Amino acid sequence: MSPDLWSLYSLMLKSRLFEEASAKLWQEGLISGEMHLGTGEEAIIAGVVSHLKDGDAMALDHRGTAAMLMRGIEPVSLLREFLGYTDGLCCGMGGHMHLFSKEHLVASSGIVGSEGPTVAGFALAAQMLRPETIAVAFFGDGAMNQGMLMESMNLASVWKLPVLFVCKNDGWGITTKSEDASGGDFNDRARGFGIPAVEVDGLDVSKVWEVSGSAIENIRAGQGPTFLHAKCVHFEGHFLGFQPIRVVRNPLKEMPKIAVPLTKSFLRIGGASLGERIAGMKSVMSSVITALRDPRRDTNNDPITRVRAILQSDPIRLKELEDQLEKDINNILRKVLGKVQP
Amino acid sequence: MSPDLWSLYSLMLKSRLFEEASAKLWQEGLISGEMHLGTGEEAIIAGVVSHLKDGDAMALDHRGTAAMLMRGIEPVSLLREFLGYTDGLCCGMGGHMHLFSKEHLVASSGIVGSEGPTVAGFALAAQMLRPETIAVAFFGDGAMNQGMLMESMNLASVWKLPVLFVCKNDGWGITTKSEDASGGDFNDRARGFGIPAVEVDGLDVSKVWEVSGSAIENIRAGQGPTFLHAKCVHFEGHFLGFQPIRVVRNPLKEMPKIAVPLTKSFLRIGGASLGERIAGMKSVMSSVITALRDPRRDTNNDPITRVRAILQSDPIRLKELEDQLEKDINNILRKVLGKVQP
Amino acid sequence: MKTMSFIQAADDALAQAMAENPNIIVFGEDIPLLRRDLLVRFGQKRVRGTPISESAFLGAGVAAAMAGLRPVVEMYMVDFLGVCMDALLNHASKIEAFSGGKWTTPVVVRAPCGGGYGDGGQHEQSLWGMLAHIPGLTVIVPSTPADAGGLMLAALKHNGPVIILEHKLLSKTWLEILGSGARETVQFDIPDDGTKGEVPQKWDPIHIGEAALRREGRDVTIVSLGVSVHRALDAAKKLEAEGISVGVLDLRTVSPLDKKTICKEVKKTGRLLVVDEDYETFGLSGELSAVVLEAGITCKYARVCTQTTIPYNRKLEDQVLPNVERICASVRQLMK
Amino acid sequence: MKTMSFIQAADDALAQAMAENPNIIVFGEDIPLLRRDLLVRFGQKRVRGTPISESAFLGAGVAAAMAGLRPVVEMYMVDFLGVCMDALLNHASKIEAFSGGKWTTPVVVRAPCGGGYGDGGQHEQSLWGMLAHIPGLTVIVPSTPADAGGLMLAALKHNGPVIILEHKLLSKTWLEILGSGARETVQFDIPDDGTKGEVPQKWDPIHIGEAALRREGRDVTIVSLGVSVHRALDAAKKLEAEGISVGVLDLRTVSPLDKKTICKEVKKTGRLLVVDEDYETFGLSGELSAVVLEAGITCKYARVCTQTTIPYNRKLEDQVLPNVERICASVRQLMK
Ligand SMILES: Cc1ncc(C[n+]2csc(CCOP(=O)(O)OP(=O)(O)O)c2C)c(N)n1
Ligand SMILES: Cc1ncc(C[n+]2csc(CCOP(=O)(O)OP(=O)(O)O)c2C)c(N)n1
Ligand SMILES: [Mg+2]
Ligand SMILES: [Mg+2]
Repeated sequence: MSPDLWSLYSLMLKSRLFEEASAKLWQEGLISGEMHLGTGEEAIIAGVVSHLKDGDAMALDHRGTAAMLMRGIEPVSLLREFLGYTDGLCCGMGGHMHLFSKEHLVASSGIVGSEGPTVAGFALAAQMLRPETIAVAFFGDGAMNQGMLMESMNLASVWKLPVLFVCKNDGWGITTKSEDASGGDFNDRARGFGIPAVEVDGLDVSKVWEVSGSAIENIRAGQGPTFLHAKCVHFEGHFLGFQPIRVVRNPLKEMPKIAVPLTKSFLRIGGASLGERIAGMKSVMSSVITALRDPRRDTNNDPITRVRAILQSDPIRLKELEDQLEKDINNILRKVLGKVQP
Repeated sequence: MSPDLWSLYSLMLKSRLFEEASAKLWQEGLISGEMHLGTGEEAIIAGVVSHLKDGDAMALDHRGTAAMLMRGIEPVSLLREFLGYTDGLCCGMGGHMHLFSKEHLVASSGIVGSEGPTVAGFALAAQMLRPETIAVAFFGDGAMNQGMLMESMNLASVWKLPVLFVCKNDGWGITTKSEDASGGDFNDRARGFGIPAVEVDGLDVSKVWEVSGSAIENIRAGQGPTFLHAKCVHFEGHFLGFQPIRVVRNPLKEMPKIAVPLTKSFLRIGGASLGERIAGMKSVMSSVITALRDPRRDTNNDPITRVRAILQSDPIRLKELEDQLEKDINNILRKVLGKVQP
Repeated sequence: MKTMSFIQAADDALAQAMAENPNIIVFGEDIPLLRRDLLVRFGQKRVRGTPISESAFLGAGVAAAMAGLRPVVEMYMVDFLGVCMDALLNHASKIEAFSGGKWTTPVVVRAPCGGGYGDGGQHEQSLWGMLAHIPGLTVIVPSTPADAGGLMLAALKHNGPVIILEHKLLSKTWLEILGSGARETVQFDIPDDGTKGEVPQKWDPIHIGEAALRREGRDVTIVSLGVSVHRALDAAKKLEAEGISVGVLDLRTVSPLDKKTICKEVKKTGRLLVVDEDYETFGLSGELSAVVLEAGITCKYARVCTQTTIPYNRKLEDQVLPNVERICASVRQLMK
Repeated sequence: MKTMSFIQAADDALAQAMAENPNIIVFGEDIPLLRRDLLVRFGQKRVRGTPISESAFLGAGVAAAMAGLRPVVEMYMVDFLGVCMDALLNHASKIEAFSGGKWTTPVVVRAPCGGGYGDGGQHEQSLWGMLAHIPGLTVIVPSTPADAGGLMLAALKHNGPVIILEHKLLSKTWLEILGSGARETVQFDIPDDGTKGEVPQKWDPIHIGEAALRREGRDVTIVSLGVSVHRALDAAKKLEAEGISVGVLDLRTVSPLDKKTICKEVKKTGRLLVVDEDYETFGLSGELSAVVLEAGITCKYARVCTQTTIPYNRKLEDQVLPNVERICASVRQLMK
């Protein structure tokens, strides 16, 4: 079987437009708190979620919007939840880090790694109550070091639970590089729990679709969990207003705020040797420079551009689809903002 | 270098005699609570601990007596601690699951897996304050599934901490078989964190000594942690008075206590199908039968017998050593029981 | 009438519920052995052993409850909740609120608690005060076989997370496993009325949040729970001989508290003594004083609780845990 | 006189201590970025980033303290202690007791806490009541820059585990990171006196366990801490216009409590109002009522706390957290 690129693209673009619209509302101060976008990881979500069926469950982390949307949760109620409205998906009680839909068996959490226990519990219920249904967890590379996620991989392995563990590896946990925080190799870790591991290019939605399709088939057949490892890039960095991204976008404004106290502290009497100070200064500077060279600036890393390039062979259909999606999003926005909060 | 079998044997036998003496006191009701012996794992402890030097630290679990003793902690104060005396090692406040010696940098805990964070902290202090010193953690196969231990292996890996992680795998976590609780392979797990793994026969003290010797050398040289995996058998089962062992030792007395309520429940109306009940009954019975066939009954699994067989080539020296150790233990007992608790 | 031991009663009520509701499953470490009687009746799928991975399996219990099962998750001891508190603090207790009331987490967590048998400070805690601090959790501490069964059934019918703490001194099984199984040389101060008692022919749920007045008293009201109820009753008998009339109210449920009954009883006597095996500060004993003060009741107040880490030494341990002597002394002080 | 922001003050005191004591190290997630000013002065060995493995690195902090270092362990938020409570509950707080007083665990745990910026119920908790329930922990909640620095220094000199909870509304850094950094379209109810204030030229430790009377009052004594102190002061000003004289006592340390000062102040007014952003039940507000009752003080009592999981919706959130209106209403009620 080969993927239907049109529907995958449609899912991805809709999610992108929806999240960009949300970002604007956040910027305008209508959405409070931390807001983590999934822009850049749409290929992973779309590739996996399009295999899900009724009765399948999902455990999401702090970056759950794309998966909720692609799973078919009503966009208006989702966005009204972001706005904190009492008729939002969770009556304004959860917000964008705590999105829940009982109907779709989807739960999110702001606690890194808790997708592990949650997906294990969903899968246990699937195993006992709904034969051939499965549970999927989406989480990041940072979560791989949280004990409860590792425990859950082991539990899923010994109980042969129908789980797809999806690690969306963007190489970062906030400002910490994955390689500075994680020893060894994630695929080896999964195998160390007796779980087969598959790695796939997370920017290529066809590949994700194929690989996760066959993994999910095995899982439905009762063969126990699989670990899917997919690399991607988050365009907005960790969350909206992320400092390193701000530095990238407006170095003249942001750098002095960082550099002045840094230099003062560097020069203060008492503390490490000059050599160590210089090494420390270099390391701070190199994170800034890394940020400037950030892969997030490179549109080649955009999974949507990639799949679009293929679909351009049919420009008329493409335009139609894109126009339609834009209209849809505008409609959603109108509905969302039109109604005043009760 | 080859090991000094005489001193290793002496360490092991002293520990065995000491623990057997403690077991008697426990049996007499002089020691309260749960008491976990290390009888059967002496080769692992002796092989590792004899490489330790001043400034090295240890993190122990609920089965810490042997390691404390072999590390040189005063036996009288140790045993007086078991008895809860206020002049015991911890003034009677800790007991045999919570043994601490600041002087020797040794800490124990009754929380399975907490040796991980503890050894990481000890090793961090070693790295920063005491060059070339190391920290060792002893824990069981069951602890391998506790998140904080896994997290700590990763932390030790990325911080290149001087840690030797020693997994004493007796195949059991209380009454749960290791293979029912652990997916994959422990060595692979360690490697998945970027930690080299070495497996060794935990009944063979020479091998343990050799393997841990070269591992510790690497660790002292700043090459980061190593995982040492050694299988062994615990003669008394999980702790003193362990039910499966009681069944083995006195089936006529213990079986009815188990079988009568079991059969009653098996026969009650409402519940699983007959087939499932029979399967359940079989599984319970098979754990009992496993217990009857328990490797713990087989003295071939005794690391002390093994090394003793080699030393028998010099029977006079052997007798002298054994007489001396027996005398030592009797002296300890006299000192311990002679003094009345203040 | 039928009599049962404390754990028999809890397990029997659980079995009754399991026979009625096929979605009830039980899991935890060593459960195939510890609940073998349930295993042979309900099968290996519904009675499961777990790895020593409390965060994973407690969190899985919460999620399984959300997805249609009715899990009873067993902890080896309440002390070990330290490694997996997140599942209760940030998930079980909050998801109903987060989902706007649309999704509940009806999980039952069962954990042995309490001291008095010399296991040391990491294995003898009570911690109900800590758990009850979290809005959204129901916390139950039974003191008799009848309550252990009736409240178990109520927990299994409650549409939210419930934690049942079972005191080890009330359970022969635990004591035999943990300290006395192979020897007859140790003795613990076991309250007979708590370990064995009358139970109904068929279990009915006991209303959650209802305290039980175990003894009427005119001079002092002791509010207590778990094993301490029995200590309080013993003390009350002793004090009767001195002419002091002491009432004993057994909370049974820590959260929610039966404020009405508490206030009624304290108002009668004007003297409140809290006897609580949990840590003294920032817990149940404080909350009870707030409850009466909020109700505008003026009373004399004292508490007999555990003030420090529990010592291993048996004598020190008995002094640190609430005991009859400390209770009597406190009552006498209140009478001054 | 010198002025500093809240976090500047805490970091400045920390830097002063680090310059004096080479054994002080700082670690936690993203610390190389969050404490970059310390990093360039004290080097990469002493200012470290960790994996998202709270159990491992908090437990490691406890053990490192035992082995001679003086670790400051940073949690991203106090809410995340749920995944690693064991390190505090069963280790940091107990090892001094277990070792017969021979071995201490002088670790400082630093965690942002508190709500008021719309991050939802898993990221805005206070939890000091839960932490203070554990014997052996010292829990500090500063409300001004001067206290943030002085108490940080005291924590670093204390021979036992100390937890310092820093309210996010008092920290420009946190608010800019978490919600307002890239936009000027949001506004939070930030107490100016808490976010910026006078600090000494050189830091001296502030005695742990000493409350500070922020305002004298004759009619009602408000006992509070953290951001709520500022809410209470605002309320007191408002009530003054109504002719009600309200005193405000800032606890600064939750455990140990400054019982003497609390009792002295409450005795003066005969009315105690606890204003506490932590959960209402089984926590600080209850403990304070027990403290006054134990001292035999008769008083009217009320509390303004957080009663439920904190809602995401900003309006609901502001109603659930203690605010000036609720405080005023409660004071008026007490005056009836
Ligand atoms: C237990 C816990 N620790 C720390 C945090 C703070 N935190 C939120 S997101 C995050 C980084 C997560 O990184 P990753 O899992 O790679 O996901 P990504 O954000 O990169 O998608 C951290 C540390 C948290 N929410 N929960
Ligand atoms: C966190 C935690 N969970 C559960 C327990 C109860 N418990 C004590 S020892 C033990 C089994 C440990 O097995 P293993 O690590 O293999 O060590 P062994 O006893 O076999 O030497 C368990 C489950 C505990 N002490 N701590
Ligand atoms: Mg990431
Ligand atoms: Mg084992």
